[in-house]
Amino acid sequence: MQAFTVRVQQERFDSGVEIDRLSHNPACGAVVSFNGLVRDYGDRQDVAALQLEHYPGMTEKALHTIIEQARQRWQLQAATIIHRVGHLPLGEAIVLVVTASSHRKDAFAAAEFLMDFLKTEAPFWKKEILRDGSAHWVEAKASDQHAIGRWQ
Amino acid sequence: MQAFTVRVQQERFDSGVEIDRLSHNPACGAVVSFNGLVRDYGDRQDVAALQLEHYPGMTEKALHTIIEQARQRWQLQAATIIHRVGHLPLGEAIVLVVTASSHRKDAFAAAEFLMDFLKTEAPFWKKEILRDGSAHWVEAKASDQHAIGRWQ
Amino acid sequence: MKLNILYFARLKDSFGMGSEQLETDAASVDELLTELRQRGDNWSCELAAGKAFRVARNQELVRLDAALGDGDEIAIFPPVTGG
Amino acid sequence: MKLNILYFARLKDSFGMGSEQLETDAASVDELLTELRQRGDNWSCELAAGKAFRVARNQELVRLDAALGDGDEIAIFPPVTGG
Repeated sequence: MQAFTVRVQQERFDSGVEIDRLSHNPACGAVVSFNGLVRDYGDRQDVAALQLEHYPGMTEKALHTIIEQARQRWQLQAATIIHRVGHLPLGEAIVLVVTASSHRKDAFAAAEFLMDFLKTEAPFWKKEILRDGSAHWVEAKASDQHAIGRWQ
Repeated sequence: MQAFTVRVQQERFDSGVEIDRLSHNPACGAVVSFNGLVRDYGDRQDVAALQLEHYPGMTEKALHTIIEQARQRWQLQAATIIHRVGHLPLGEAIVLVVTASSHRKDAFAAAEFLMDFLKTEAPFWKKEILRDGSAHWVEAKASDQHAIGRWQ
Repeated sequence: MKLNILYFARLKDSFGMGSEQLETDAASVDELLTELRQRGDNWSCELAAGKAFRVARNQELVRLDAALGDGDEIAIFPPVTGG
Repeated sequence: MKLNILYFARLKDSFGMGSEQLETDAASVDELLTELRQRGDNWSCELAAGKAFRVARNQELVRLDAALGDGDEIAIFPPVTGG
């Protein structure tokens, strides 16, 4: 089994399968997952779907770098990051982060760290597609920039 | 759908199904899960299984109380706690906590809070069964008691 | 006054029982513990003042000065270790 | 010196192109930006000094004083919004 995995894909993923995959290591007592979903409010109230663009090549590199940073801070047996791209209707999952550790505090902290850094350092861009068919690029949020402050 | 659910059971659970169940609310952008598994080291190095005992009635009450405490602190759309009892071999899942919120920080904090309080306030007791067939009750860890300190 | 007393985990094993009905005049958890300790052996040892155990009255954790009432369900158990 | 330049998201839409090959003497990211701004219109507007955008050289984020080399892949894009 590949302990540290990064995938960028159009297809849906199965959170349960990914969690189970990291649960087979008998040294791991704690597995934490984060699912990010397309919500009905972002900048606007009438979002029907997202269009996700990324920078192929740099994306995978950035996600592996983020995982390396997490491994330097916490005891981490395994981690998976899956990020979808393309057209994602309301309610669909966008991103999955799974971390496995012997210690629940490490698994929690690493998962939150990976999400915070992914949101500010991985080259993905969301375009919101509204019910009337119009679309606009989502602006970066100051709160995401602030979120990484506490890890420094 | 029951937004806040507590279950105590002998049977295995399916993390993916439970996560998906909390992912249908279009207001929830963030779903966090914690899986706790039987590890090959607790107090001892040669654990083959756990025997989980609980206090029927009080357990469900305590878990609902813990969820109520979390809802008073964070914006939480839904939460599920499933805790298994009985004989659990090495590698099997013991506990699942799932939280759903509009905000990832809230989903993460609530999941960690639920686990910290579950570990110190819900009436479950673990007996470790070793490979040679002998068994002993697990002692409470000071680190679990300390873990709830930061929420106060 | 009649109490329904429950023991769990290590205490259940040590006392050789999971529950008992007790006719008592103990007005508080503290007084009940004093009475139980007088049974000697494992009882005085497991319930010694310095020992780590918890008491729930009608399924809620209480302090040792909590009052007791007729028909109360009192549970005595070691610190919990779930999750 | 030849650079391979990539644009993403809002910048790709605004410039009407996702990539270009550029023959330039710009020695740093800063000098490259100055050159691009001279195209006027959307270029001067989107890449104005106060505007929020990021630059990656060979797929790693760099500061504006980063040096450029022949064959570098330079990407210019808005702050990221994934996850």
